[in-house]
Amino acid sequence: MTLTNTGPDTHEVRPPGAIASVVDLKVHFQSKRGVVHAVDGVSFDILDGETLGLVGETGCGKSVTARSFLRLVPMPPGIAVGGAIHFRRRRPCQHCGGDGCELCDGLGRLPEECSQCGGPGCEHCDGSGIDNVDLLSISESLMNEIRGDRIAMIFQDPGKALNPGLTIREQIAEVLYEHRSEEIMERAGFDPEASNVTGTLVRRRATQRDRRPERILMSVPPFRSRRARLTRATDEMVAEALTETQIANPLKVMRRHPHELSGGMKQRVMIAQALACNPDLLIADEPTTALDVTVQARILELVKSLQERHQAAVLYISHDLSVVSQVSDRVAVMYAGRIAEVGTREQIFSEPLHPYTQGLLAAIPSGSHERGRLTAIEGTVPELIDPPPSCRFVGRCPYEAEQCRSADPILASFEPGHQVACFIHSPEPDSSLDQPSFARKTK
Amino acid sequence: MVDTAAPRAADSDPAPDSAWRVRSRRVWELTTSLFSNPTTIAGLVIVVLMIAMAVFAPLLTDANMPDPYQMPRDWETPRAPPGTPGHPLGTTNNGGDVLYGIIWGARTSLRLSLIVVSLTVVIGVTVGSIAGYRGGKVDEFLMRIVDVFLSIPELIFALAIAAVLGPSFRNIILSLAVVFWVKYARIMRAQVIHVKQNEYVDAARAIGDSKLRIYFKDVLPNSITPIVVQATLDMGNIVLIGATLAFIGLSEAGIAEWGVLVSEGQAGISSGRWWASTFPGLMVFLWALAFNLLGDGFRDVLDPRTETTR
Amino acid sequence: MSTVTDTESREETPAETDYLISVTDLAKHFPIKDGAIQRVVGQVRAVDGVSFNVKRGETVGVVGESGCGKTTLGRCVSGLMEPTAGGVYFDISYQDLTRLESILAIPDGERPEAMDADLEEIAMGHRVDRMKGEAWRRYRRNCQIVFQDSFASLNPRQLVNSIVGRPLRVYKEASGNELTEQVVSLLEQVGLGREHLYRYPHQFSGGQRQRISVARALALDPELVVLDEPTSALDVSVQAQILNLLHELQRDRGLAYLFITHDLQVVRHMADRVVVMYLGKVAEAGETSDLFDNPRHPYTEALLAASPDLAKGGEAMPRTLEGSVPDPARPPQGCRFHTRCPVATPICGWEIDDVVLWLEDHPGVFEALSGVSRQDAFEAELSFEEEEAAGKLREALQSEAVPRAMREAVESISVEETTVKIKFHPVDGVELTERAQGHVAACVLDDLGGVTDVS
Amino acid sequence: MQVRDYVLRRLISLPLLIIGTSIVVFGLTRVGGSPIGIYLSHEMTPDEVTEIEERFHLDEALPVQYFYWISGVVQGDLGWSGVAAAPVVEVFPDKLAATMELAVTAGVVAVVLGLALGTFAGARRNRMPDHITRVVSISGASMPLFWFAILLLIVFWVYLGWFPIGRSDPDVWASIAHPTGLYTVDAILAGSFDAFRDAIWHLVLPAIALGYGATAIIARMLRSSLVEELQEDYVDSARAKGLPERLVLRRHARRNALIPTVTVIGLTFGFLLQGTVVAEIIFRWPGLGRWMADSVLRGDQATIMTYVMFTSILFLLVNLVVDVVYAYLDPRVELGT
Repeated sequence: MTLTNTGPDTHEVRPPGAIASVVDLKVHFQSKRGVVHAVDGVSFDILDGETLGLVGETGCGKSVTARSFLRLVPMPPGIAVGGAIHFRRRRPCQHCGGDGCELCDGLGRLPEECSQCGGPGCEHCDGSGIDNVDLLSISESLMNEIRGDRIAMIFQDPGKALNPGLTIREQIAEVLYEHRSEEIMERAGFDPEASNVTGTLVRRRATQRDRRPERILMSVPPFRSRRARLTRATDEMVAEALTETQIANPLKVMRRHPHELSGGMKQRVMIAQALACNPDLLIADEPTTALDVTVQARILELVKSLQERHQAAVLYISHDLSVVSQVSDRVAVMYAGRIAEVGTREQIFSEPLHPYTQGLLAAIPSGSHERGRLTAIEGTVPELIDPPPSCRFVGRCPYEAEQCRSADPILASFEPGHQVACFIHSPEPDSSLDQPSFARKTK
Repeated sequence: MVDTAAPRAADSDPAPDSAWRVRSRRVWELTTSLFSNPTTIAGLVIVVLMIAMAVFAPLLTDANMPDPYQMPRDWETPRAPPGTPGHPLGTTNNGGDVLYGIIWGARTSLRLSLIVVSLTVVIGVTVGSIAGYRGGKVDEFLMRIVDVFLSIPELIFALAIAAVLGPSFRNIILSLAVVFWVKYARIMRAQVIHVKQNEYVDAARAIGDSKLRIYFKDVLPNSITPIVVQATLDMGNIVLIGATLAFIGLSEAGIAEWGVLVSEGQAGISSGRWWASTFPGLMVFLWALAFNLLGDGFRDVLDPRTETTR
Repeated sequence: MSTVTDTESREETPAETDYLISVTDLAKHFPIKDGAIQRVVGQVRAVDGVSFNVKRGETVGVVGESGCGKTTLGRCVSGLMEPTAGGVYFDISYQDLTRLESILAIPDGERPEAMDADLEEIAMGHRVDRMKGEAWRRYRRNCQIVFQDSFASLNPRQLVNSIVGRPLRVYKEASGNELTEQVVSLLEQVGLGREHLYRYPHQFSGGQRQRISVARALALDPELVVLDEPTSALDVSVQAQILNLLHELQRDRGLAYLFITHDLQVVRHMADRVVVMYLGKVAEAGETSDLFDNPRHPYTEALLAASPDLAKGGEAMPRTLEGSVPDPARPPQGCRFHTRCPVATPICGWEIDDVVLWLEDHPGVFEALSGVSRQDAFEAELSFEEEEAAGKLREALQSEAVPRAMREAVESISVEETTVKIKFHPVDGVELTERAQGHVAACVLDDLGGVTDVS
Repeated sequence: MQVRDYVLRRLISLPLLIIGTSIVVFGLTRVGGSPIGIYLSHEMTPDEVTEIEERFHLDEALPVQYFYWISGVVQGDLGWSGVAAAPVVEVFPDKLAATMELAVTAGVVAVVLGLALGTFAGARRNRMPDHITRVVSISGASMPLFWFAILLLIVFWVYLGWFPIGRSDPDVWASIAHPTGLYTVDAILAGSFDAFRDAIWHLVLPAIALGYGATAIIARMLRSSLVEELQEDYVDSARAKGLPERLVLRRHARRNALIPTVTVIGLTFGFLLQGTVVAEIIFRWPGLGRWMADSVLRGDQATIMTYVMFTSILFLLVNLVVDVVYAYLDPRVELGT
């Protein structure tokens, strides 16, 4: 990942940088029966503007990985054991203003300069000169700046992930107030900098920092009209966000409560809410699992088109390989808290290397299989309580060998862009649990 | 996190070879988890002490014959403060020994709560089960009755009943029984309605098992938990309300009952004789508290959500 | 709709089949209660006139999206629900069935006494919701069900041995050690073993629990097992295990399956014949291969297009359906699919509701709508607050703004200041018609031809 | 189902419930035998007795008697209170005012404190505030009111002498008019600070005694439902939007946690009502409760019937209001039976 001599001033076409790199992430859970190694040394990169599919079966730790990005794993019972998630914030490309040019590699955004050195490169940004924060260690306030603005998330069950008590408008307005208050105020024709009473009141409301007395004050003339202007501006923006997701008649939907909408509609609202601030990275955690096929198809279509338009990177988590095969550019296969294999879609689906990946692909039923001849992966997913230093796939693997039981394969590069953690492909075992990060490898 | 809640792979633990062994192990697991909680233990300890006190009352005191439930009167030393020889906790205005009252009061309370709880649970569970399991008109009818009963605040209802039946301890028991079954009927009905929608009930029907057997095998065992919890809590509440009724004066005067003692002592407090009502009242409080703690403990472990690793 | 069964018979000459299950015109409606005194204001037509048969040893798949009534159907077939109309007939001989159909062909009232007697007799002997005594016992033993949620379908307070052994106990098949041995052999047949006898359901993984459910279903050695989304809650690798298991069991015991699922890949893999349901009706039914290779109903086609399939790869994004499934309490006129159909024609049953629906998605006009007074489903007066809105609607209905088919379906439209009079050509429901050997579809188009692009 | 329909339905069932209650109450009192005792005196001749019996229809069949009673009640004839030695109707208003002043004060305090405690604890699960709240709520739930009240008396009246008992100081009472019978309100109307202070002074102890239990119940309920809500997905998605924890808690979790709490608050009202009986006895508070207690001991049926009927009707109404509030609070509520 050669980002060293990258800066807004150079016009050389930049190779796609990783917007986020997960490095040896370890998240465990305290349970009655011991420590569950839910995520146990996971490393991967998400490249600019790509869709990375993260597949795996129930309990493989994919959701935990995803939630770790926004620090949404409840602690306790969760335990952040180690690792880092490097996130490189972006800003609109000042050269093309977001439409995409060769400077920003058609992405419309450029990396922020390093907060320490501001470009030349220092040890803080290990010489790359670009902004780089570790999502696991930054302050809560900085985290809140990133949440919903730079990184947004779509949850599995839109029915549960939307607050049943608030209208759609209220819920989308929230995220705008939180991150786009200036824009709202400008639209409403207020000066965001204004320091007089009205200005302060308006600003505090637009950033939803207003307390009850202020709210009361805002509800009486002359402030009333100002509040109305603010509300109107917000409504506009909410409506726009909804229109983005092809919701007909957004003005009607805005006033609804979640339970009045169909599942597909709810998921659209979730997406609208997630993309309202045009994030650099969108995390989609099984966004279509709760939906019917026909609805799912439309949501997938929507996500894809929006992603192409916004040029945001997407981390698409799913248990369904066929879905992943439709949306993602690259795919990472997870098993029992580890990454089993990473590669481009073609690599994973046409020449899978890891026995587990092969097994998964073979297990999907279709007309072509002879009935009763599905190649199932025997056995069940191992319990992740204090797992022994061996390949996690031991016991279910058809090619199991001695060293698989004694040592732990590491994720090693097999061909360009294709890593696999299996001794068949990387002979010499490395018993240390600590995997060299795939991010470091590409630097 | 749902994602990590991988169910226990059954093969991981050694294969048990008899239902009995599994059941006993299950009971053991529940008990251990129950007493992993300090407050629950505290509750249990108090309960045990109280019951012991009730059971061994005749040994702890020389029973006041012929009727030990009547307070003995020591006319020589009325109004004696705590620490008086022979009266460690002092005496009441008319020479009732507070300690005796407390010990035999425990017996009275145990009697009260056991009778009322067993009665109300049986009635309530039966009515609730019928309503919930049969449904339809029967349900409608029973529930309207329940509604009427619920529309009068517990204590006031009991008060009215006891008033009508006349002041006596037996009538307190009766009135409480009349008031309290409703709660169980309601809980049970809700439970049954919820449980009978489970697919294991459908599966049993698909096998062709009889409605009655399905009730006893599938519905009842899976809906009883909250009843157990509620019953535990009520072991406390009933003494609480019973004592209140007695305090108001709905039991015979002069019996060894905590509420009665408190009201007897009440007269003295203006002139500084605090002990006669303080100690018996404290007992009521401890009794109720103990069963509340225990009930909470039960709720935590018996709650199906914590039970199955779903 | 006798078409299906006729074809059955034709393919089954010379030895005409006795059907294990014959569903004739089955309907199950759930009342909607509303208002202060909870009176019934409508019916959710979960299943609304479905017919098909299941032969011994075959697998019939039922596919459809949530709310299409497939689960309700399964519950009716397995005798857990009483149908509102029509019936499920168990183990009915070919003669009886043909007799039954000839009787049912004549509407109630017009039948002669004798026929009603016949009907009664057949019902008592074969109709699931009428059978008594021995007949019922036979049915009950021979029709079992496996549910999707393996947690909810196993009593959490019973041990595996009593769960699996229960059917045997109910029918006094065995007791004591013998019972235990039988349970063990059942467990072994589903890939579990003696070591699992004394465990609680929650100690197993999803796949294992599903195996236990299967074992219980097989305890009485039934002829038919209704599988209601048996693998939907499982991971692919485990799903494969269960599907293989189900197949082996079928092969060894000559079981018949009614396989209910939303997953087309699974059904394609498992079923001999498939019934596609939409909004409580059968959209299409036929031999699996035939139905998948050339679907005759646009809905089937859409489902196929939408269901993600590795074979398709990610390149071609599937063609997708507009709108959402209509309210089953007031299903669309004509073809129930016409509201979402990509190839809808003017004769598909366009109605007033479609206009209202369209209005809702078009701000400006909709807000002005003050009332709709229906003559019938096809004719109504829409009144607006102001004339100009009414005008707008008229224009819209005659412009590109609405689907061509809908536009052409309008018989007459007139505006009197603020009210719009609209009348569509009335249309009856679309019947299933035969397209090929045992392949029926309910669509006005004989051939989807040009529009077909199923990968 | 529409909220309107729901309310309608509840309104329909309300009179039925009231009638049901009245039957229960009437039947109950008659189990204890004829209420004639109150009207009798020793020097009455048998004829006079029968005369009285006829006057009060006590010779009729029970259903008929019920009818007479109910029609009397409807016309505002609640019978004669032996205890107050006056018609029930005449005594009732003042006593009611006294009780309401007490109960409402206690209720308001309980709700405010309870909600505060509950939020505090729920938001800081398994930390100090939570444990404190747990102690408060459990002890509150098992605290015998009659004992707690006496403790308060012993400490604050007998020993410290900070607070008085009774309802007001006679001189202060005489100093102002009492149009409403709510002494605090009267004092404000009369603009007399002393009277107001006096009223409050007398309210403090009974209000604390009465409010403690209710506070406990409310706090406990809000705490547990808040803990539940905080585990919901939408809370995470609110965090994922970058909302500060304050907003996540207030706007999202607590708002939904309040919904079930409202029901409990309604039930708490019954708890307060029955509490007044004991509280009024101990603090010599001249309200309905104390009157009821005396009547119970003296078999004053008219009063008992009136009191029970009245409280249950009040209780029903409050819960009706609560349910309606609930319905409005929770947009997704499907108001079935």
